[in-house]
Amino acid sequence: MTRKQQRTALIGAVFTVAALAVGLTLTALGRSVAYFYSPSDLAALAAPPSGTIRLGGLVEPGSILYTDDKAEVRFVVRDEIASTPVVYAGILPDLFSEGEGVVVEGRFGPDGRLRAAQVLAKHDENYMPREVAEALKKQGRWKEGERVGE
Amino acid sequence: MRAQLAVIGRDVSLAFRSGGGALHSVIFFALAALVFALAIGPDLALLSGLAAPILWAIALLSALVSLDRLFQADFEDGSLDTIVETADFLELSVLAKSVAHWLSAGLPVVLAAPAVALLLNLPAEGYAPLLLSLLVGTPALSFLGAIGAAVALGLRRASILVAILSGPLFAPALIFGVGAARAGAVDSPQFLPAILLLGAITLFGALLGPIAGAAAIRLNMTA
Amino acid sequence: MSESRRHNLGLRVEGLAAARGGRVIFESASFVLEPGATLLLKGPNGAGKTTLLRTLAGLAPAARGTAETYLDGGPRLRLDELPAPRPDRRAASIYAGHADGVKASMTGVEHLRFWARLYEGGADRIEIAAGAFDLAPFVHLRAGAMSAGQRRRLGLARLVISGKPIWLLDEPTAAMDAVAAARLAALILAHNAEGGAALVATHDKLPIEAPALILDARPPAETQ
Amino acid sequence: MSVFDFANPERFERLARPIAVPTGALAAVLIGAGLYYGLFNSPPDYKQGETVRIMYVHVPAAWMALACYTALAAASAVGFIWKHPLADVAARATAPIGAVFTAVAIVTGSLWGRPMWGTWWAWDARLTSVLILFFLYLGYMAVWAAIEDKARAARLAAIVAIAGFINVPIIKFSVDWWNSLHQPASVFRADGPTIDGSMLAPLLLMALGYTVLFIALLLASMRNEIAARRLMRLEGAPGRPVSTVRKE
Repeated sequence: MTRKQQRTALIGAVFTVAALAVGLTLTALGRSVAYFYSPSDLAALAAPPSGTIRLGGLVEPGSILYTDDKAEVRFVVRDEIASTPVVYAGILPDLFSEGEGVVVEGRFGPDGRLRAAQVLAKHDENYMPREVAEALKKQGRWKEGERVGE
Repeated sequence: MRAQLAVIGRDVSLAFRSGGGALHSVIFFALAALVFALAIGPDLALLSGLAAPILWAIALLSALVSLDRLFQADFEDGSLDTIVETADFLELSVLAKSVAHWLSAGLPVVLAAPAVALLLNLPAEGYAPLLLSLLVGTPALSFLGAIGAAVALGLRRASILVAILSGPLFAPALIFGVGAARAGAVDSPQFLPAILLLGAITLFGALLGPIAGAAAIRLNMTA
Repeated sequence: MSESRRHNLGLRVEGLAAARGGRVIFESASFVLEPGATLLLKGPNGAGKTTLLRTLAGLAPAARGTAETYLDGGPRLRLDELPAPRPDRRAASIYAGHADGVKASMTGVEHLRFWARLYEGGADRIEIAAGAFDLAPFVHLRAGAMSAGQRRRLGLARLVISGKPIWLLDEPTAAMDAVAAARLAALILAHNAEGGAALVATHDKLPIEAPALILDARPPAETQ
Repeated sequence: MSVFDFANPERFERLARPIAVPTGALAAVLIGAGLYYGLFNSPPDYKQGETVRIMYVHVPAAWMALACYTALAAASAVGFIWKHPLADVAARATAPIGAVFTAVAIVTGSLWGRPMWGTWWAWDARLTSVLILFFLYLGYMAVWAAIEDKARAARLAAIVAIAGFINVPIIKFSVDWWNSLHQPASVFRADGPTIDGSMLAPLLLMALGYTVLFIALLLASMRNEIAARRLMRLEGAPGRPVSTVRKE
């Protein structure tokens, strides 16, 4: 082979490898699911995963229950399809409330409840003054939790 | 291509004889596992849950500790001149050096991984996905590590610079490697996409590493 | 063009300048290294002998100027049309520097075989190389067990194995005794007889009569 | 060509000197105004309350962190391909500024995360990729620091910057895989900003202030570097060759 042919072959090889890498990426993306579990992901599994997992979703309104001594809190994280019960002993972040997004890290107890080691509040990308939020609510244009937990 | 195969043959043969790097990589790998196990303490359940990530992290570290010698040894004894002047495309020779590095530092670690995994109490169902992820992902470390090794060529404090430069580039392989190893252990649907992406990273590294590495070596060959 | 000649490639250098660390080492170097000729490269330490040799070998970049190989009496061909390995500078020349280019844990034989594969198709020349440098007494030792002079002879054996027409040698006689230096001189002359060219940086230890290329260091007063 | 061609840097100096001080002053005014509106004269968020004010420092710093790395890689590419000395100087000067913006984004983000998310730090996609970006800056600066010969350092650092830049989307993508605690973009999005005008105005004011500050710092740093190199040139006289070549 002349040098010119060698160079052409090499460039061809580079493009083939690059195309292969892109192909693998696209195939993987076609199959990928979000890397933390949603309640419906968990419901689809045969058995709850054994190690520490992350669960993301919305706090189901009306599900927050404190134990009498306030040492523990129980709540349910849900999405459109399924829900997962969570128990947590610790300080909750300011933004934690009913209908809001949360990310919970922990492992499943024998009772099928996720025992959270950490509860993180996920806040949405909407920023506005209080008056604007109230005005929107009044006008019925309020989109509670719509983008949260996507 | 024959020149590149000759380089691979020489490097691998050098690594597996006494005083070569292959054994050192495996010893370092086992020692690093010991350090993690001692630091975590006697909680076997905790260790078992962390086994796959620890194995990936120490595989990455053992690749890193041998990377600073990748071109440095040849640079010091003058054989890098010989390799450069016989290379029609220096990129191919850098690729060959990376392949040799993986065969002599990466592959032995992958082969030692099951034994070390035993010490870390990896659950039985975790072995196959862990080994597959190491096999697919560790070549990316040798490819991308060639960039730092080539840039730091000839410097006195080369090893620390190689680590600083390689760390960020290794992050994706580590993330998907651990992801695949963990997902495979619980039969999660995440396994396949993670391992495919890991393969994509290795292929991408096989392009970027030699191109950037060869550019850096050309600059550093100036006496 | 004589039939007996293996090589007929020369090196034409025009207006070559090289810089290192932001300092110009030399500039406007112009000379021709003809096929079958030897040029000695002389000058004090730091004058840039190594820089010149490495620049010619294609191992270091030139700041300005050109260094081209030419075919003696042959047609001028475009480089990218020639079969590989291409006869441009790097493919046509072999550089042997201060370091021997040998690995302490490899034996002499392993080195010769490695170079034969590296330089593609030089396997038949292993015997010739071993004879030329009288490697037989120590060729089965690891390089780490050889003396400095033996390692140097082993390292230079790749000149013969490579079959390259242009030899660029940087202090090849370092660590050599008088016998070995005489052997090397004879080998260079034999290379010349085959049409090969050599540019040799040396401090008069090489018993060879040849024209010299001188690198003069400027006196300090003149550098400002 | 490894010897610096000083024609361009001299023209740069003539252009940069008169605008250096005004740019610095403009940056101070813009950032001062942005901080005043952001911290004292804008409404608290309906949900986050007063804590939202960290946004005015944090978000533009994060933008600058990315913008500076893009500028760094672009200048490196110009310096590497066309061997333009001014591009090398610009790339080198950009790195520490970008690193500081990145550090500001990380620290203020951490301060914001504590009350809002309930943690100082989470190994979440956005946070991790910005931290890696910070290490890319440090690696780039380490190459400059480690290599004595500045012409070679420029080219090697450029290789590091470009390789890092090609990797940035991959790093970003890989950490996205972890899924994000961090909220999605509020300003740069297809369906328009999801941030109220009364908060967007000070945010953009701060962003403009940071950009002008970047330019002011860049000019100052580049002028310093060029002056230092000119001094070195006077001392070392690299323009004259060490040796002459003659044939006997």
